[in-house]
Amino acid sequence: MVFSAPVLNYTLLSPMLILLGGALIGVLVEAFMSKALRPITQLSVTLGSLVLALVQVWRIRNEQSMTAAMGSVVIDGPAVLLQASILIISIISVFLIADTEHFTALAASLPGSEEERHAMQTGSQVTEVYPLTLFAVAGMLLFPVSSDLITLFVALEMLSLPLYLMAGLSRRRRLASQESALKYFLLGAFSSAFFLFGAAFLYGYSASVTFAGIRESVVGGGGNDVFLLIGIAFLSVGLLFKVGAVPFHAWSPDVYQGSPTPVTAFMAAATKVAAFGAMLRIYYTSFANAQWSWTPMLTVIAIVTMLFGSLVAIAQRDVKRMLAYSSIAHAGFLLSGVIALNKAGLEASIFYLFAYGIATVGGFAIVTLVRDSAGEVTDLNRWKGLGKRSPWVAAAFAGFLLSFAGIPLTSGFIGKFSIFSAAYESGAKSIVIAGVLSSAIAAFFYIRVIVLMFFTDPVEDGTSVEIPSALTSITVIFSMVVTIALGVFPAPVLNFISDLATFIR
Amino acid sequence: MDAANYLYLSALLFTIGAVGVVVRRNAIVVFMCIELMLNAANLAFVTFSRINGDLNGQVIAFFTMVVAACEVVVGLAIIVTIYRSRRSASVDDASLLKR
Amino acid sequence: MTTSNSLVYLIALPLLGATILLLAGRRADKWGHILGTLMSASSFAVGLYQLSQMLGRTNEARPVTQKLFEWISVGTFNVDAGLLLDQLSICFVLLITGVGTLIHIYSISYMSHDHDRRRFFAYLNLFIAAMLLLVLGNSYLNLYVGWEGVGLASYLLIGFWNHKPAYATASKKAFVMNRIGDMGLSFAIMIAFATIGTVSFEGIKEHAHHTSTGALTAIGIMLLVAATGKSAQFPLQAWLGDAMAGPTPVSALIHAATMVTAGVYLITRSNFIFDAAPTAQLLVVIVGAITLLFGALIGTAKDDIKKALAASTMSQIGYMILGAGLGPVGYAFAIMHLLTHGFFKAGMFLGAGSVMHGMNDEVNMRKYGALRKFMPITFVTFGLGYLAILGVPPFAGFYSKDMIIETAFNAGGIKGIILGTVTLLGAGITAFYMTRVMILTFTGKSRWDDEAHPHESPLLMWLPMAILAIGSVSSGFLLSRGDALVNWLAPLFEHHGEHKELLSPIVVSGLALAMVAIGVAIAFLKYSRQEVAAVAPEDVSVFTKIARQDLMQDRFNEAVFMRPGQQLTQVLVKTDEAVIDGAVRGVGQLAMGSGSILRGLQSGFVRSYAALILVGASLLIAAIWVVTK
Amino acid sequence: MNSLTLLMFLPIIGSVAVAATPKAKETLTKQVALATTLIVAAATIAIAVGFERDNVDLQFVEKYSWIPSFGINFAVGIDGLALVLILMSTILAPIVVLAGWNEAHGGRWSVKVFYILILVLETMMIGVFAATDVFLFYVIFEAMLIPVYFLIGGYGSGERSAAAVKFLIYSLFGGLLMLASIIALYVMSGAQGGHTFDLAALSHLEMSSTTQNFLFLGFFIAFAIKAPLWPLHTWLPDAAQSATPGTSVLLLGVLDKVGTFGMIRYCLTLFPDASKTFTPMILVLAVISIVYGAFLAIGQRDLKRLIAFTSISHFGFITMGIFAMTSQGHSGATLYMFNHGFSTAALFLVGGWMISRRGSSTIADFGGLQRVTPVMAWSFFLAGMSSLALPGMSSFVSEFLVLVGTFTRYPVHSVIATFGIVLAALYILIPVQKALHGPTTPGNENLSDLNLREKIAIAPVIAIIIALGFYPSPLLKVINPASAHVIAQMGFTDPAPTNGDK
Repeated sequence: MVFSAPVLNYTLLSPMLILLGGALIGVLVEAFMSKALRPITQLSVTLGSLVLALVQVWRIRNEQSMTAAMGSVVIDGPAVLLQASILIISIISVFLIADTEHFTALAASLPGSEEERHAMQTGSQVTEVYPLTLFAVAGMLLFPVSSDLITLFVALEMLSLPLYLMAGLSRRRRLASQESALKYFLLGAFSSAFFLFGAAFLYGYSASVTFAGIRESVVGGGGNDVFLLIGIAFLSVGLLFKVGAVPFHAWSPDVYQGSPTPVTAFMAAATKVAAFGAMLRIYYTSFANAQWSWTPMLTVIAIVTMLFGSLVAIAQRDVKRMLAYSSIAHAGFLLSGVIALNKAGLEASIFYLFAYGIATVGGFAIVTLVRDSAGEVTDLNRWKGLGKRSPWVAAAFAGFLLSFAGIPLTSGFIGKFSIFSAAYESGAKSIVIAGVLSSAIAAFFYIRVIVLMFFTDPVEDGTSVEIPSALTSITVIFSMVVTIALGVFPAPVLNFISDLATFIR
Repeated sequence: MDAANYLYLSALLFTIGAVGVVVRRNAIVVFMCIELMLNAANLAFVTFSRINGDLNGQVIAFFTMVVAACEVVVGLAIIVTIYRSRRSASVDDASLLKR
Repeated sequence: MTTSNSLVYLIALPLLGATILLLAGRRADKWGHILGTLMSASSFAVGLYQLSQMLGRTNEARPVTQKLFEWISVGTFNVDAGLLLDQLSICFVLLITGVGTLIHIYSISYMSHDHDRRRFFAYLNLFIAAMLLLVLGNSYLNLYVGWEGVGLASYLLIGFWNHKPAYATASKKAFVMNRIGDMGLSFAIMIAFATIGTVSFEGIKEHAHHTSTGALTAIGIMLLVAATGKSAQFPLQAWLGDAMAGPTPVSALIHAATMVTAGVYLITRSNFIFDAAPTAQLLVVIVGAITLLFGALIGTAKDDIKKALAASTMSQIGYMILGAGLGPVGYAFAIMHLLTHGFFKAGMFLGAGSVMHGMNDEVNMRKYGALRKFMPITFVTFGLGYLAILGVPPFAGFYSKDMIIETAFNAGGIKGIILGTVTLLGAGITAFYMTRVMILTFTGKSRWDDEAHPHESPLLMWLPMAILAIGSVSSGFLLSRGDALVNWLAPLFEHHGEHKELLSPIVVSGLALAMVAIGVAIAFLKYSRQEVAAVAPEDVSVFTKIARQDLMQDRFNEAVFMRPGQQLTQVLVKTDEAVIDGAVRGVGQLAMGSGSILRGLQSGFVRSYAALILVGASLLIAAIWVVTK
Repeated sequence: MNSLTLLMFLPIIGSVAVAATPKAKETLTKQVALATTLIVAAATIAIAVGFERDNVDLQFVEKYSWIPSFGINFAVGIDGLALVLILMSTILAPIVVLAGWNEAHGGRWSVKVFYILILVLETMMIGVFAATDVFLFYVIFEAMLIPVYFLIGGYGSGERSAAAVKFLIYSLFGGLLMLASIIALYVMSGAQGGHTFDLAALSHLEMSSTTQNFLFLGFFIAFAIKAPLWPLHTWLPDAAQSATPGTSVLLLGVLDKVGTFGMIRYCLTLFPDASKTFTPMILVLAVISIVYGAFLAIGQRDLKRLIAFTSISHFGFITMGIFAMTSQGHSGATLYMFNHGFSTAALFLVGGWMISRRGSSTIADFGGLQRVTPVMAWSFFLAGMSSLALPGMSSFVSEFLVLVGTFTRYPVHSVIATFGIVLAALYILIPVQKALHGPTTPGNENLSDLNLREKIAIAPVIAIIIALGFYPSPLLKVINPASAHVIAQMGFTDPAPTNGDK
């Protein structure tokens, strides 16, 4: 037996490696650096690694390789696009995370304990959230570029585990925050068990763990179809859980609400990109030829998800929960890109993911600004008259909502148009109709929020809008600019995506 | 012995685990049920490894164990924190966030 | 055909007057009435000039046209703003501008105390312009503009004192009922375009002989509907009585002499249609017959002098419509009666105005009496008009009305007998109620209110009355001498074979005079021999009660159209709110409701979430199983 | 030549100028806005002068690549139909600004925002009629909702936010249905020779009749909501009741025309066969709208709602004329769109002045205005006469053309619709009687008559109404070729005179 050393293409893997390196440095900083210097150091390290990784992604944008890590990782156009999207979203999310106001000073302390109070008074903020973020981003980068089941599973856990912890770091309403961490963790682990079980059956079906191997078996036929189908079904459970599709969505409203808002922003935007990226890759490459078996199932899920998300969002009274249900509805829209199974669908999905991710971070960034003495105010009734008090903040939020609603001249419209036309092209007319219907329903609650902000008189209950920090401002402004720019003049980005978006198999 | 029987066993274990998650209240027990599901998956991997005649499945099983260990670390941390805050490890008590 | 560039001045002058007076506002208060009168008079002068020109040409060359500009042109639908002055329209032009000018003059004095006199003259000028357009338009669509234009002027003038709610309602009623008639005109035009492909008089006349009777009948009936609206004929007659809300000169000009006769003009103008559509013609006759009795009967019970005269107008126009419905032999007589009626009825209305002027605007004849001594000129002019309407020879009505009665008898067969009888009966009733008006107003004892100080009207008022009285006396003779009018109009109408005479003219005249005598006698017995109550007695016959209520016309309209219409409106308003908007809101509530229900799935318990995942996974397996099988 | 694009962006440039004015100087803000709209109106007239009216092709055509990967162009061009509607919009704009000089003061936001919204809206109004790219049209069609939404919700009165939401949701719903159809067109164009949104190219797509029917409905429902056709009309009375008069003018006068414009430009052009299939149904809806709108108008107690319902009736006429498929009906409908813009403007503006003076929009609160405020009363009366299509007013020409054009092919519909003219007399004369006639009701004695600014604003409207009533030829000459072109494309010819089948 010849034991050959693994050959790794470090250039292609560098974005992930940089992040992991940064994360490790962060851990060391957390352990050894003096408390006073920690926040700024952590922030610099984190941003530095993210920017560096982004630069690396840019440099490898025209590379294509199946063998970056012995066949476990594939770097191609979509990989670059998705990684770049994740990194950009992460960077602007980190700007939000940098506002320590949202995070508990000492996660290990009991809520309301003397210990916690002491930590707060002395300003000794622990900053573990930065390395956790980097680990999660590294996992997210790996998730859509994995090309075998092991890597995929590891990446899934790598992105999930830090997020479980981050969900529990909120400074206010700590019990709820911890509860959201617990829920996220238990359900996440539960779904990853399904994922793993499905992976086992795929391995059993094809005798291979690589996507290419599975694809060959599907194309060639001959394997035990039952294994394939169980595999696809259970693997899908894990993926659909991550994207928040009905009926695997239940965690997201609770977790979105309980988590510190910057984490929610990061999680909502970046996780969606990563999970859909992985989903697109595996469905477009490995499962493409078994289309007959999963298209009906995904179609039904997509339709149910769109309608469910839109309908329940109407009944929400909390802005974060509303955005969570909105994100469920958007998962439904995005699923139509998976179902489309054509190049247009892939391009549209990537554009949609990027546009939606940016707008989502922007939207949650606004949520972080609306506060009273006890922290963020997420009760929608207390957002009344926001447009009067802070017209610009309210206008920006309205802009993001309009983008979510898919109103023309925002990025959301281009995304919706492109993804629905891709789905229609593939013959999934029912999805288009359901999509249109649920968009109409969804418009209702987006507009209701606009009404609350602009057309309702303010209530005097101490709700006010924080003057945004420089970093938060950058996030909001950047998101707004991108949202509008992609709506008015999307051609460069669409062309860029179009040039790159082809999976190599 | 027919390798398929191991698959049935694996499926049974998985089902037991899944049902356990739904019916048990204690967070630790719920978590153990999940571990049971992971191990059912491991069993399936190993069985398929045997059926397919390669080592990939067994390798994955090792990976899974490592990952499961990581999960334990994170999971226990969360559960312990919750327990300390609430003096209860019942998952039903943690239901502040709803609707 | 002769063309002219000056026809437009007929219309343009009064229209200019109206525009100046309306735009100038209060600045024109001092001289507005003079300008208005001048404009009307100059239009009359243009009319006279046109007549003189026309007289100088041969029959065939008499019609004059003027194309102003292309009005509407889409595809094959081409309508020019074009005018046509022929033997028929010149009669109307002179009547409108002539009587119109007299009434302008009258109004200078009559309205002198009204601080809105300028506005009144503006409306009068507007009316003159619209009425001239009505009779001068060379197509049905041009006529339609004038048709609705006079409706507007009538609306404005009836509602001139619209701060009184009843007057405002009267004007609205007139407009709406006229619009029903106008709708008929619209239909006629549409049918004409769809079947014949043109809406001009000339074009339709040219094509009428190879157009189906069905289409022509339809057009004819619709034109009749239009005529009933504008001319207050049955069944659209109900507005005329209320229209007396307008200042009396208006009643004289619009609701007696000119506008209400537009229906007669329309039917006469459309002779080429009616001649080829016997059914429509028959309907015209029937409408005329019904209305002449209807109006006459109402007239017998009215105590309001203007309303009595209005009922008389309705009845007299019934004669004209009937005449026009009798075909080529009747057109000229209808027009002749129209012209003579224009004189005597306008004169009587002005007389009524003069009486009111002297009696503090009192209109109730039961509060008049013995005014002969106080208003001699009014009495004489009114009396001449009275004689004219009765048809006493040699006054104007004798010539025109008798010709219609005679033509009616000669219509042939049972139709002729019925029509002749009806017209005779009408003459008798007319004699009765007109005598009643005379007696109640001018003779007997005074039944005035205390503050009444009757006096004769000033020159500017009695002069027009006098001139009109001269017309009442002489016009019939002049127009019928040597069949002047008949021959004048003859080139316009097609001639059918000889009509056989059922009764000789002498007999008809005799019968008519006998009927008149009976009517006068009854009235004399009833009102001159007995004391007239100053307050209308309540213990009267059912017939009188019904006649006082205009033969239930308003009750009928209210019960059959207005109330159901109002109820329908209310139902629709509620339906819109509850059903249609309700459905919309229902969809919204359905969405919100299902959202709230589905929201319940989010119980907050992690185990239920896990169960959901488990169920989902099972469903996926099941679904895939189904797909595979 | 890029005159259309320039015209389109002129108002936007003006809005930048408005934004640059200091907040304290509200009059300056208004003056800048007024100047901008006047310049735009003048520029439109200049374009109209250069328009070759016998040329049925699109003119002033411009095309710039916008989103090449979807085959989307920024493509504009006008024919007679578009020109007439753009003219109407840009002439109405300065009138609205001048008439509603103080409208912005009761709003939630500053005067500046009001005029910025108005000017942005004007850009979109021009663009929506000029667009020849379906995607561009859709984008503007939907984006237009936003400024109107804020204009109603921010500067309106009463239940303004509810009305604004209802308006927006209704319109969005329709728009989304249209989006589905547009997506289908886009995909089909891809399968038949490359993705495109070019209107001319899309009109040549091959598709099954079922597909065509569904896609037609997607477009038509969107337009039927916009134009409000019964039974999709219920948003309009609420919106009109709450919006400021100026906004209502733009909403009913211009925005709703996008619906009827769209029926001609998109429904008929893209789906000729489906249009024919649905014509019977649409004509019935149109006739119902005419009669129903009129009855509802009669039954209203609120002046603004009343005007809104009259418009529903009028839009029934327009729709009927469009689908009658005769040159008279079609040209009449187009002319009707133009005329309705001005007659509704007159009603709303004068009605708005009455309401703002009296502080109430309930008709019963007025009374005897003719004696107190004669000029205002006259203006309202003339506007009403125009609304009931009195001959001599511009709306008569168009209404009659629609009726006569419909009659030649669908006599029954036309006959029923004609009853609308009697109802029109009622719905105008009832408020005229209640508000202008009768004794002056207490509280109205001291109302002031129109001031000079208001007179200047209303005078051109009334002048246009009357002038076009007597001399509509200049417009008809522009409209006729465009209408004839559409009719011919649809394969229709005017019915020949039947001579009663003899």
